[in-house]
Amino acid sequence: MIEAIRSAHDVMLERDPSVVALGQDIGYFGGVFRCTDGLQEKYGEHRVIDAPIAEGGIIGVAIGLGVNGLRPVAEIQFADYIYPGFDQIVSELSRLRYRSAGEFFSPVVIRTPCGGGIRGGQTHSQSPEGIFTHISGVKTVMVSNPYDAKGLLISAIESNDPIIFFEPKRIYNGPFDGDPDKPAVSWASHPRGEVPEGYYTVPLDKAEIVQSGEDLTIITYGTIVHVAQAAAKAAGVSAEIIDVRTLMPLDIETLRESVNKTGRCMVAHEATRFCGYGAELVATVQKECFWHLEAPISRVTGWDTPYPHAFEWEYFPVQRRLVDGIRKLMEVA
Amino acid sequence: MIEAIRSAHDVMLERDPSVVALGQDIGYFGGVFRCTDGLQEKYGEHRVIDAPIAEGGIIGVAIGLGVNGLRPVAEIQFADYIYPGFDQIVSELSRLRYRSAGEFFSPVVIRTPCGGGIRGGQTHSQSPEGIFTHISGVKTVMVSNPYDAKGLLISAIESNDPIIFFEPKRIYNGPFDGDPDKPAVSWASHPRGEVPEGYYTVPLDKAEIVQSGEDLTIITYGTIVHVAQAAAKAAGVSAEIIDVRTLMPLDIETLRESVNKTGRCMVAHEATRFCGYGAELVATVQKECFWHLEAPISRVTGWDTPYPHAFEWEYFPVQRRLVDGIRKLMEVA
Amino acid sequence: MSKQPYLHIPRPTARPGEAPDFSYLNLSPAGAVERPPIDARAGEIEYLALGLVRVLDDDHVAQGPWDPNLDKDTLVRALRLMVLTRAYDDRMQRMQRQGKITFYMQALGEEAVSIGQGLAFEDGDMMFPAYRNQGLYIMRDTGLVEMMCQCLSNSRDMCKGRQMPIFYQNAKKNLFTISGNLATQYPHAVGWAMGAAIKGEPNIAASWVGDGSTAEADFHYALTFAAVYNAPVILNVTNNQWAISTFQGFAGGDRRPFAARGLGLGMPGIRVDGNDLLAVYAATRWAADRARNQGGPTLIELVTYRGGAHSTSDDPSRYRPKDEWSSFPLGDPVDRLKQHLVKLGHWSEEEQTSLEEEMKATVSEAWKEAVSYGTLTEPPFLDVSLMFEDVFAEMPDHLARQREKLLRMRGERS
Amino acid sequence: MSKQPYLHIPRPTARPGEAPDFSYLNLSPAGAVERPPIDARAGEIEYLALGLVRVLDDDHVAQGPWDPNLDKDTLVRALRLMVLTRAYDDRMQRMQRQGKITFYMQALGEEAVSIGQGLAFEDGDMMFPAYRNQGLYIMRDTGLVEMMCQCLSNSRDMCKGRQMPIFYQNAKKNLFTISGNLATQYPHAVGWAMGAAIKGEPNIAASWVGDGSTAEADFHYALTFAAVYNAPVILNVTNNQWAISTFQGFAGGDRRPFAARGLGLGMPGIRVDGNDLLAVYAATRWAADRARNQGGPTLIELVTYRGGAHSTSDDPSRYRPKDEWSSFPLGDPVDRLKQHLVKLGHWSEEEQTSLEEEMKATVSEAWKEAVSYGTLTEPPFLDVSLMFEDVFAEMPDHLARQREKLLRMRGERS
Ligand SMILES: Cc1ncc(C[n+]2csc(CCOP(=O)(O)OP(=O)(O)O)c2C)c(N)n1
Ligand SMILES: Cc1ncc(C[n+]2csc(CCOP(=O)(O)OP(=O)(O)O)c2C)c(N)n1
Ligand SMILES: [Mg+2]
Ligand SMILES: [Mg+2]
Repeated sequence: MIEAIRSAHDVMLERDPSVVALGQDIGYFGGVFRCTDGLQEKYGEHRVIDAPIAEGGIIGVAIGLGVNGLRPVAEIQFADYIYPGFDQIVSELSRLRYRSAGEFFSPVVIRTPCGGGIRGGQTHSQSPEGIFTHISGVKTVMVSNPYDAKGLLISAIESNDPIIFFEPKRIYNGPFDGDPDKPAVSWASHPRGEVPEGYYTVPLDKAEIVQSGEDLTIITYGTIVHVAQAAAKAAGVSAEIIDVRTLMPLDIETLRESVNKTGRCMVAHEATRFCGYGAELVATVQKECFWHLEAPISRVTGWDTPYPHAFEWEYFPVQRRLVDGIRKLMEVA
Repeated sequence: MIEAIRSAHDVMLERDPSVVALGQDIGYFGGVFRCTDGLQEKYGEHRVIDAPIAEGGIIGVAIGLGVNGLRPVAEIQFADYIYPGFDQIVSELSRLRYRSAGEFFSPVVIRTPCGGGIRGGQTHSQSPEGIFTHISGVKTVMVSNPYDAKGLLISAIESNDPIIFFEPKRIYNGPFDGDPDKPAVSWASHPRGEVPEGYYTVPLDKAEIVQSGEDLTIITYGTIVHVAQAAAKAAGVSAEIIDVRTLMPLDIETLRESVNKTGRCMVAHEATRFCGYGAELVATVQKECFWHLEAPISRVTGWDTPYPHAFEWEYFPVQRRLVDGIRKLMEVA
Repeated sequence: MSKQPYLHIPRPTARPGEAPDFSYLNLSPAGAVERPPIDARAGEIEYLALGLVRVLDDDHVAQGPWDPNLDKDTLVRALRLMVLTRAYDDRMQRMQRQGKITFYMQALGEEAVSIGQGLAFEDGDMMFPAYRNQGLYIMRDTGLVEMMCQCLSNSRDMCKGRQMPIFYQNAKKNLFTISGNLATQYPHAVGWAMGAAIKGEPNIAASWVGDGSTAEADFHYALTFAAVYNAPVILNVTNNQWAISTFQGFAGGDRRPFAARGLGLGMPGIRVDGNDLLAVYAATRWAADRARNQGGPTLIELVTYRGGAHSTSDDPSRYRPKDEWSSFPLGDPVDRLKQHLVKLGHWSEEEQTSLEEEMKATVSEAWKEAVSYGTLTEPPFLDVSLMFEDVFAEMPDHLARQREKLLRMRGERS
Repeated sequence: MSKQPYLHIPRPTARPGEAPDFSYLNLSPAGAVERPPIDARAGEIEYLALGLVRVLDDDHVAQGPWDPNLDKDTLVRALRLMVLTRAYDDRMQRMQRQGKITFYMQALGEEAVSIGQGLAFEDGDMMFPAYRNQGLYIMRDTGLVEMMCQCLSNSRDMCKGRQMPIFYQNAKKNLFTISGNLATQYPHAVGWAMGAAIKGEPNIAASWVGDGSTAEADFHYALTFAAVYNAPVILNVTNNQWAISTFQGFAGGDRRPFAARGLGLGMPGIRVDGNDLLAVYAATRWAADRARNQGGPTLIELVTYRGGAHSTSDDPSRYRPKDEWSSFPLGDPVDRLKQHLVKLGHWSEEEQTSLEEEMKATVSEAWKEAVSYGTLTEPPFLDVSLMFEDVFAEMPDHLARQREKLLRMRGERS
């Protein structure tokens, strides 16, 4: 997925001279996850810019670059470090167009690696998407595979709306089925692991039905897409699995159709549960599909604690927890 | 309610020499909403401290004061200005106890006026509670009347957990029934408008059944508690109205019992809808009360836009919108 | 260990009932501060941050190397703009008192900041103002009617009802949208300036914050990024001595001038008599020329005084002497420029009186027109469905549905 | 308008394959910088921020007014602590490479910062360290075994498995819990110091950040609050020239020393040879004495070099010359103190060798004990229900339910 993200930058830096990337260590070094490797050399230090360690400054300055006609792609090194930039995101980036009645806007994309599963402890593992999806004026995306990552990032860079773009770092190098005891696999054999070379886009307002099924619907995104697939298989059910992809705005139609069909719904994510993004999914689905629901919608998520280093796999919604959740959901008469 | 809040400070500054208050304009001036009026004169400028205009600094420094054994009560002048302090709240205040296995903690209370209805426009009207309720390690409170405000604030100051304490500024001077055309009323005639003089507490983990009823349950908090009461009356239904008060941790029992009894549930708040606190209420209630629900749980909230100055009363969940919501909910066969 | 530990709490020199005391202000006489070449090295011109650049002396005569030698037309234009700004403020303040608008903030006593600095920029330079820079919008011909309509949130409001009064914008004239959140515009200006440099365009950016707002993170971010990338930007601190009820000492202003805040980053600072239009213009012009010649950023502190209340929600008599302004040693910027023009023989008291009348009339006329486009309580009103627009470039489904719902409830859709 | 607009991008003096070049470092000879009295006015001692306080000269002899005249025992103790820190780092780095711990960060080359400064404080002074201050934990007797157990997240982990390796704490010894978020501890230190002053207690606080971290908001907040309230706090910047792959110029360090950052707020700064234990001690002691006598805050910049990789996740050969450290003009702090002791006749190469052996053995022993309490993969493990504790003072119902759920699923509850 790293190569897909790098390629999206490459394509857009090439196509559009107004695209600039900025962030800590992204220039000469190519990024701590190497998502911008070689791009400063290729496009120059005015297009791929190393930034001071000041997330609020990076976002504030990116807004100014955007107001001046550029298309900034800002990297926040870890999603856990996006909070110093929170005020600029909420009070400025998300509000410029509205408060100026369209006279001003700034098409900033903020990319940031999120999620756990790499023994990063509580300050390198967070999934704060649910904080951003509540903010009016900013779109939020979380990717689950290389093909989407590239296509969605290109769409995001081309969009005139500000976008928070989450990249689950656990699946940078390959999908993860939620069983930490299995050896890591690469993207090579995944159907969406292959990334076309040039320009293509994936739309910013469509969820993806990853697999269709009849017994229940699993609504998820990011790393857990892969866990859900493995869990459904292990549980031996015919699950319809939906990768939300763009969390805000939400593609309600796809959810509604699926749950109306299956009558059962499980929502799964890695973030903490209370007031997490899953709460909105549940609230929306119960409203849209109430008369078709055969069981309460259930949530399988991270616990409502920080992400502990030692208990990473007890915290993470591992395959076993999803299997458990699926079984319980199917048991409801 | 201002006097109640002032009194809570007064009682605690008097009782406990480790209590200190800090914030912009709270000292000599007594606060822009006068919640600390006269307290610097009474307790000295080392107990009631005027602070620089730096919300992140105020919270960061309050954490340090707390680590040194003091009990800081920090005022953020408007909830809309809490975001520069977001990183210190999320990454430090909420995490100190956990990450140090209890060796360190800081019992900071952050008080802040929230909500609209005073023509404050988008930067003096926000209700960001749903952002904080998602953060593990911090408790979130929103008050709806003077009695609770004083009792909950005293509990918050005495608590060893960090607490975000929201005060809906629209009801600082009197309850508001959600009809902007009616003249303002004072707290004098409200059953909870009277505040005992000395020390008392209201527990930090209990919702309050504001009125009991049979037809439906309205779960709400803050200003909308009053709007809901008026709306239920106007709609001519027997509504059970629950004031959540402490949003995190949530008193699930009270909600469960009520909705299991009434079979219908409406959630109402002023904040934007998508991923707002109401989503969690819906998700929780649908899970706990699924087999008793006779209709989908509905939400009446602020729209998913910033709070516009001109359309304040079109944005605010006014009485009429709640009446409408109640009727629709009761119509479901 | 000898002294007892003790927390220092800054205290203003005078509180209500006490005699005003501005002895803390370090004043240089007019003409006393040297004017270096624009390519002087930052390390050599630190004195600019510590002294006080002044041109007009006590007799209203221009003195010394910073005298910009402005011609009569420019000086009269500046005076007219300052008087207009004051007349506008006066009217709007009264309209708020009468309940016609919900809120207002005057720039009373600080008019030379926006007008003097505004005159020093090129049209293509991008301004990121604070809320007390209405003078910039006035001088860049935003139109009084347009500005009033914004304050009225009426059918012609440039913000389509979305902002409180005074949060103007004017993209055509390179005036950014004002934010209610203090200091957030500072890094935007730096980013904009970096963008101009990246594109190789000659325009520079400027931004303003108040003394109190320098404590915010965005002040630090802006200075850091500006210094690191040598961005062509002018960062201004309008030090009007007060931040609501707290005096400038609560932002650290009683130890060192705000102009010195960038010195530790190698960013030059200039401390200017903010009520001396000539000095304000000259310092800004110097910094603009420097920025346009790869000289990078400058921090300018404009020493002035907030003559009025913080806003219409404020009552300054609670925290400062009522007569503080009249004792302010740098006087009133309008009066000082007028006196200078009189001294030069370009102006008379009569002309001043008729100018004030003229501006009052202009404002009155504009007000009449503005209210004809409605107020918050009188039609014509803005279309309520505007509430849902401009959240995004295109309206997503959920907002369209919410709009439908609201309109249906209001009976405007079936 | 003459020069072409151009955005300046800071560049280090050397990249991989190029010859190291430290000509940018402004060095004073040992003994050259004056030592003012601790009650000197901030404005009079700005030179301290611009020069470089050094005691040990090129011949390893102590020179000038900053010589703290430490006795032999103290010097040997300092040397032992530095050698121990290095031995600890070396072992832990290798244990990470062998997969025993998940992550590690060395302080290689920077040992004099923690040890030299740590020696200058009183036990009651509160430390708010950054992640490269393991030396502070070592010198305040946290215990190597305890520290290793933290890194191992094992059954005896002081953090109960909640933090990555190296994020120690030690409340009993007044060492705050280290954060993964850069610079957040800075305002905590200021708040703690304010608290001490409010309570009238004589203790002071100290905190550390790296050069790169000075760009964060918390750096600004801390300096502002410290200056406004004259808080008894020492704020330290460990300038090890690099912040992961970006050199200190990306934090504005190539224009002005970091020690100068507070000058604009009236806060004294001292720039110190961070590899000269005597200078580090002396400057810190001066600032501590000043703080304890109502002199308020001091910003200390410790000029040093990050001898190793940023962390075990980093590969510095990608962005800086491999031999940069060996060309660093301020040398190696361990070697310099050793040479000084040898010069004084207090020490010999043989003693050094045996000290190094001894420390290596001490560390080995500690490691053996530490792993006996388990590792991430070998029992004994921490009880998984600890995951739900300490989120709050008392466990709320929802966490108790989540704990039940997890335990039930793991078959540990029925
Ligand atoms: C982030 C933020 N914090 C607090 C406020 C509330 N507030 C509005 S104006 C003001 C005082 C600002 O003082 P100063 O910067 O000196 O500007 P002045 O009003 O004197 O022009 C405060 C605290 C705000 N608008 N934004
Ligand atoms: C808020 C935040 N942003 C980014 C990071 C990622 N990060 C960890 S260390 C580091 C470099 C810090 O450099 P410096 O402050 O010079 O300290 P040093 O590592 O050199 O000791 C970065 C960017 C972080 N931990 N926290
Ligand atoms: Mg001010
Ligand atoms: Mg460093």
